[in-house]
Amino acid sequence: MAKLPYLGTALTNLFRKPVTIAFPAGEAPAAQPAYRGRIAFDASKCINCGMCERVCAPSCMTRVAKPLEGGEPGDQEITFTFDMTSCTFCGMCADFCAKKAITLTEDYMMTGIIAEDFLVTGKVIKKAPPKPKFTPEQLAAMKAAAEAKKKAAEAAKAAAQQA
Amino acid sequence: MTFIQTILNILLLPGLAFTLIASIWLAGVDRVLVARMQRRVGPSLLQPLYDVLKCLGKETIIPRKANEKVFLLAPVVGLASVLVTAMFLPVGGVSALKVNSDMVVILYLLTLASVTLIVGASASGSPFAGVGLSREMVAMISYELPLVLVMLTVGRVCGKGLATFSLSTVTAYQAANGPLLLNPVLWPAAIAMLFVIPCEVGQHPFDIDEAETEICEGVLAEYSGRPLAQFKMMHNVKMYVMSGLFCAMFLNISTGFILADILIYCVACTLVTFVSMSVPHAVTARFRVEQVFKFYWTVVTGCAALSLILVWIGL
Amino acid sequence: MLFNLDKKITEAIDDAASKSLWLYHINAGSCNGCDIEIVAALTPRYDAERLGCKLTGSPRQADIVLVSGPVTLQSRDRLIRTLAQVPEPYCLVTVGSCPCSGNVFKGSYAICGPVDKYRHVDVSVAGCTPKPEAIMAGIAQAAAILKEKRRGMHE
Amino acid sequence: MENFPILAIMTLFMGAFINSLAGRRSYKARCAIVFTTMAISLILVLAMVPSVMGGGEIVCYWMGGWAPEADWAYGIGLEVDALSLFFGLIVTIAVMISGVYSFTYMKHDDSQVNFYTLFLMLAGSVLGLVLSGDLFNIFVMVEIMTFTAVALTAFRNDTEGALEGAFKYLVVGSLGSMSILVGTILIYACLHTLNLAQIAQMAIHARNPVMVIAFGFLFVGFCTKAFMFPFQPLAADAHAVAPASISMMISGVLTKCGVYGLIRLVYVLFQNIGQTHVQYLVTGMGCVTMFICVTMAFNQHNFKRLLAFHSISQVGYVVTALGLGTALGLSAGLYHAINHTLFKGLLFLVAGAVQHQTGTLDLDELGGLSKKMPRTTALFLIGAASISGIPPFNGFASKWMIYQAAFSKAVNTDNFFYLLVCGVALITSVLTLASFVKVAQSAFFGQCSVLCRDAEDCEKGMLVPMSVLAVLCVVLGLIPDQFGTLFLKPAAGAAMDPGVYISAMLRGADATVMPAIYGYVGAWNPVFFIVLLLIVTVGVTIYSVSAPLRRPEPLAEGDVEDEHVLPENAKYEPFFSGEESVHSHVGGSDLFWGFKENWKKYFSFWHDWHSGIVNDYELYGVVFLAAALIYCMLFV
Amino acid sequence: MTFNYFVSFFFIVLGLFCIITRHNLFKVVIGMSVVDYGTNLLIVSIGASNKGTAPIYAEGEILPGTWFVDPIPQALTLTSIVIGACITAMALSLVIKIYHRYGTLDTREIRRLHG
Repeated sequence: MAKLPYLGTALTNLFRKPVTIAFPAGEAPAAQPAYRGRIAFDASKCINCGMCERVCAPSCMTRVAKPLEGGEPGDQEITFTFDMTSCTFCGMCADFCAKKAITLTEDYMMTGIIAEDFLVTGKVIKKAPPKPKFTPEQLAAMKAAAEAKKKAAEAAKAAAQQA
Repeated sequence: MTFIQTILNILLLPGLAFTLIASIWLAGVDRVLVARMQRRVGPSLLQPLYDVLKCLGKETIIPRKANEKVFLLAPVVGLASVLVTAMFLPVGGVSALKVNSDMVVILYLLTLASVTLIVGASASGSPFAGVGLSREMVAMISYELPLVLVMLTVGRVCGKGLATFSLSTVTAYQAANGPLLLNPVLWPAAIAMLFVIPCEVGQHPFDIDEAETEICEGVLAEYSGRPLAQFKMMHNVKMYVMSGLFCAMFLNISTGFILADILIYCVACTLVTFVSMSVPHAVTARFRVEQVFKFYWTVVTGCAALSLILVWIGL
Repeated sequence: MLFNLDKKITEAIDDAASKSLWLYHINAGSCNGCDIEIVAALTPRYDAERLGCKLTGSPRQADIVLVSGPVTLQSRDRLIRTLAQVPEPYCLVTVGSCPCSGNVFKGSYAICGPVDKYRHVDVSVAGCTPKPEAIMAGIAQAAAILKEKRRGMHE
Repeated sequence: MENFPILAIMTLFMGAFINSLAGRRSYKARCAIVFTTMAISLILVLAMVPSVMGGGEIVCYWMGGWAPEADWAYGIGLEVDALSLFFGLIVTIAVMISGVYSFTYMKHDDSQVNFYTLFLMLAGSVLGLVLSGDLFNIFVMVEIMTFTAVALTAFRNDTEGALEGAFKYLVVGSLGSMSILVGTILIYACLHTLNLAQIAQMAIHARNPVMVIAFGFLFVGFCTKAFMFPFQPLAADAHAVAPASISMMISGVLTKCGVYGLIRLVYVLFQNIGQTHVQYLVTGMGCVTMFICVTMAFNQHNFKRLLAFHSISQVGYVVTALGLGTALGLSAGLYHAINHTLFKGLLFLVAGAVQHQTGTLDLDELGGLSKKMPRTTALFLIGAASISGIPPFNGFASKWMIYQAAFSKAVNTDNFFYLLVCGVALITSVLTLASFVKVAQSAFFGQCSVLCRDAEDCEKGMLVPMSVLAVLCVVLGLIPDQFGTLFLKPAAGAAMDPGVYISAMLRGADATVMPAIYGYVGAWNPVFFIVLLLIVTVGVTIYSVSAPLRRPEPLAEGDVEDEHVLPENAKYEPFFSGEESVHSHVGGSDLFWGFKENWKKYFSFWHDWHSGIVNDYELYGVVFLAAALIYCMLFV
Repeated sequence: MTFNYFVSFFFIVLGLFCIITRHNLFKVVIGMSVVDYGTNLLIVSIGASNKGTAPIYAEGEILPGTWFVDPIPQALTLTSIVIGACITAMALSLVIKIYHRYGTLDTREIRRLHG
């Protein structure tokens, strides 16, 4: 009769502890250290450069910008929404993010019933760039004044050399 | 008194209630043991009960090509014939129904059970079921010969002269001089019977008729809901009947009082289920169709015939 | 019936609906990453059989239908036909991101959109190959939904 | 009471004669004549049952009043004891049913007058053979039987191979008749008498080689008529082409006459069933026939040819049971004989109905008839269940008795041969079940093939005889004990105890038959009915609690059943692993691959053995005749 | 008398040999009739004896010492001959029909029912 390679191991297994993890009972075991799980978006660091959106293959990100109602004009409130269901967890966005705003955590338990369970959102407040102290006209005027002063100084130096 | 006693016997002890509970218990133990042998936790012991109840809860779809009456009737007749077979098994010496030569009646009622599975499959009109029923028939042809030879051997040994086919004389003989398993001449027959059990029940290594991976649940491809529940229940009861038959034939230990006998009977059935159904399930892969036939008609029949010849020579 | 036995039995049946979950797996053009994860869930380490799970071969016996892969053009009709052949009550669970949104293949000519277009998805498990534990969590959620559906069926 | 036997036979022959005269006028007249003839002969035979079976009396009738003088019988006598009346019953019932069936079955054929004339002559000759008490009279009846059977086989000579089948049957059948004639003559040479009782009386003392050769010739002759091993291709060809009612007659009645001849030969004439070698010969023949015919039937394509091989394998069962020589064995054989006529007749009539409706008998082309012909399918299931020995039906009861007889014989004589017999018998019953599963799947269930789309259930004229047979099958399955005591014990007793037969015939004394003593046990008692009732209640409770049933809704307007169904509404289409469900009927020869694969060489050998050439069949017959003679010379 | 038996058995064996070996339908039928002749000769020669006379006598004149041949086998032979004739007639009509349908008389071609 064909030999039964696993008979021995099968019978000894009967008396050994099963290797099953207790997951549905206990809490989920941690993933491996560098596991690329759910995306965590640190809105404060983000500078809305759009690098992640350009690099994301499944384009699972959407950015919606709207003027911040409280702040000065030109302030923007950009809401980032990462759709976990269409993300491939490749980690490109995390690598390319200059500011390291996007990190992939080790949370892999991403099950949900409605679409909102899978959205990671973040609101980036983008201050309008500080107004330049001088308006362009003032700048032009200051520049002209500086030229004039420089010319006057050279004229005086030339006069002094001649004397 | 005897009429009520028989009714009670039929309804409670060796009859209906005991059979259903025992078959759920055996099926549950079988699944857990197979899991434990693969070092996994395995389902709860009542999993077969949950499966059957869940199937009752699902709607029954009658396929367009099926012949509705036979499609729905086959499972009922199958379950009924298997439950009637269970009535013949002597539980602790007491069997619900007694007929002179009931080993042949058991043989034929088991054939009837498989025939209803086959007729149900052919009535469902699906090509998968067609292939499945042809495999089931090949399985039946292959295990029928060794089963018959084992019955002839046991009948000859327990007959003392006038050979018998009836389990009551077999029980009496074993009560007198110990279970048959002890005398070495009958070991090949016991081994042959242990091999026959998984194929008769349709357990994993020999479940060529409802092979999920190959022919999409073969015989039961079109069954859902209530008929599927009855077929699954039939599968479980068959598991109990076959191991009970083995215990009745070979492991019939009868001490003084009834309760101890029944307990020993249950333990023996569980042991037989473990040895004959759980171990092959955990250890080997599924047989191919002609391998099943060749395996049964050479190896298993050889064992059975060997012990028959030894018995016949008068050892 | 006598001392509301039938209520007890229907109660038991509803309860059993969440304890015995027969999985039927449809591969709608997946890269087989999710398929091996589903099967991994049945291996000794994760052992989905504790929840009463068992892979079945025919949709007629399915309780939870696992769909993996973006619904490619070829597999669209087959998916719809197989889903139609599953008896009520059953849950549809999508494994991986492809069935939910088409993942990297979104917008390609060969994709017929997420599974949502064809039938309401009960539970979806995100992750480009979700871990077996995630799949088991998804199945556990589906079991609860299944019980509600079964109870809803006979109200 | 005296002249009932001759009246029964003569009404049939007179009916044939009158039918050929007055039958031409109209269909109605013809049916009336044929029906009354058959009814009269049936009533006459039934009238004899209470006195012969019950009272054990033996009816003797001397042709022309030539009663024996100085206890030497020189006239031709008809003797009806329990055994011949038992076979007479089988004959008349089968004749009645197949006659009624052929009224509607043959309605569209031409020259029906000749059909019924031949049919009634066949019935008359068969009844004559069974009731006659004279050896040469048996030979003449055998000749008429073969003659009419050949003519009726070739009746529809446009069907494929009808003439060829009839011709082969005639040629090799004449070999059988020749051996019966030579055997009779050799007996006459030794004992100078042709009367069965007289031969039985004197045969015991005359143990010379000529008698032994006569035994050999007669044995081979009756084996030919019963289509035993080397002669089974004849039956297969004859049945496949004959009209259904004639196939029922051939398989149900002609084979029984061969068996009757064997019983008379072995139990009454030579009374040498006691010798072990004769038992080996008869049981061996039975077993070989049983096994080879069932395996041959396994991969047939033609429905009727499959049934033909099965009918011979069941006759093999009967002959095996006879060969055991014990009282239980003989009564088991007789019981199986009548059961075989019933369920085999039913199956042949079902085959006729299928051919009548769909025009073909090829299992590969048929499929899904159960939707179109529900009642015929139900009757087929009853017939198939009883032939393969499923418990509640009659096949189970008689096969069970055969196993008991074989096994107890094996144990009493402590002889391993009968154990093999028991094993072969059980394996044959499983293979019978296998081939009827094949027929059920390929012809009746499964998907509806193009041929059966327009078939609808057959007329009442065909359904009534079939349902009568089905009812008899079920009834005989449920009352084995009562049937045993009423019919089997007297019949077996009459065969086992020839002394009474002899004394009644010669001295005309009224002798009572000593019933055969054997321990027999009931197969079915009332407790089973309670159990089945309980099981049904369990089933009903499950029904009331569980989920609803979804019957298939009609197809949406755009969908065509097998060509194109929209994926959305494919809920009730068969599961094709997602594909569109096309017509794919699994049936016919693509079943049982596992079994056929292992026995390829065996099947191809026997396929070539049945070469279909007349000369080969004749060669097999002659070789068998020679072997049988040598066996008899050496051992008997 | 034994010579008759040898001749009759020789005829039977010859007939059977002819049926077995000849592949032409007519020759098979001829073989069958030769077998019939053999059996008829056997039947007649069973009852015959050299010194017996024909079994016919007028009323009342059975003289002691006359020796009759046994009449019964002769009666049997009559029926046997009649039966042989019918069988041959039937066989020939079948052969004609087979020729019309199959177009050949060779038994090796007429084997549609086989296997």
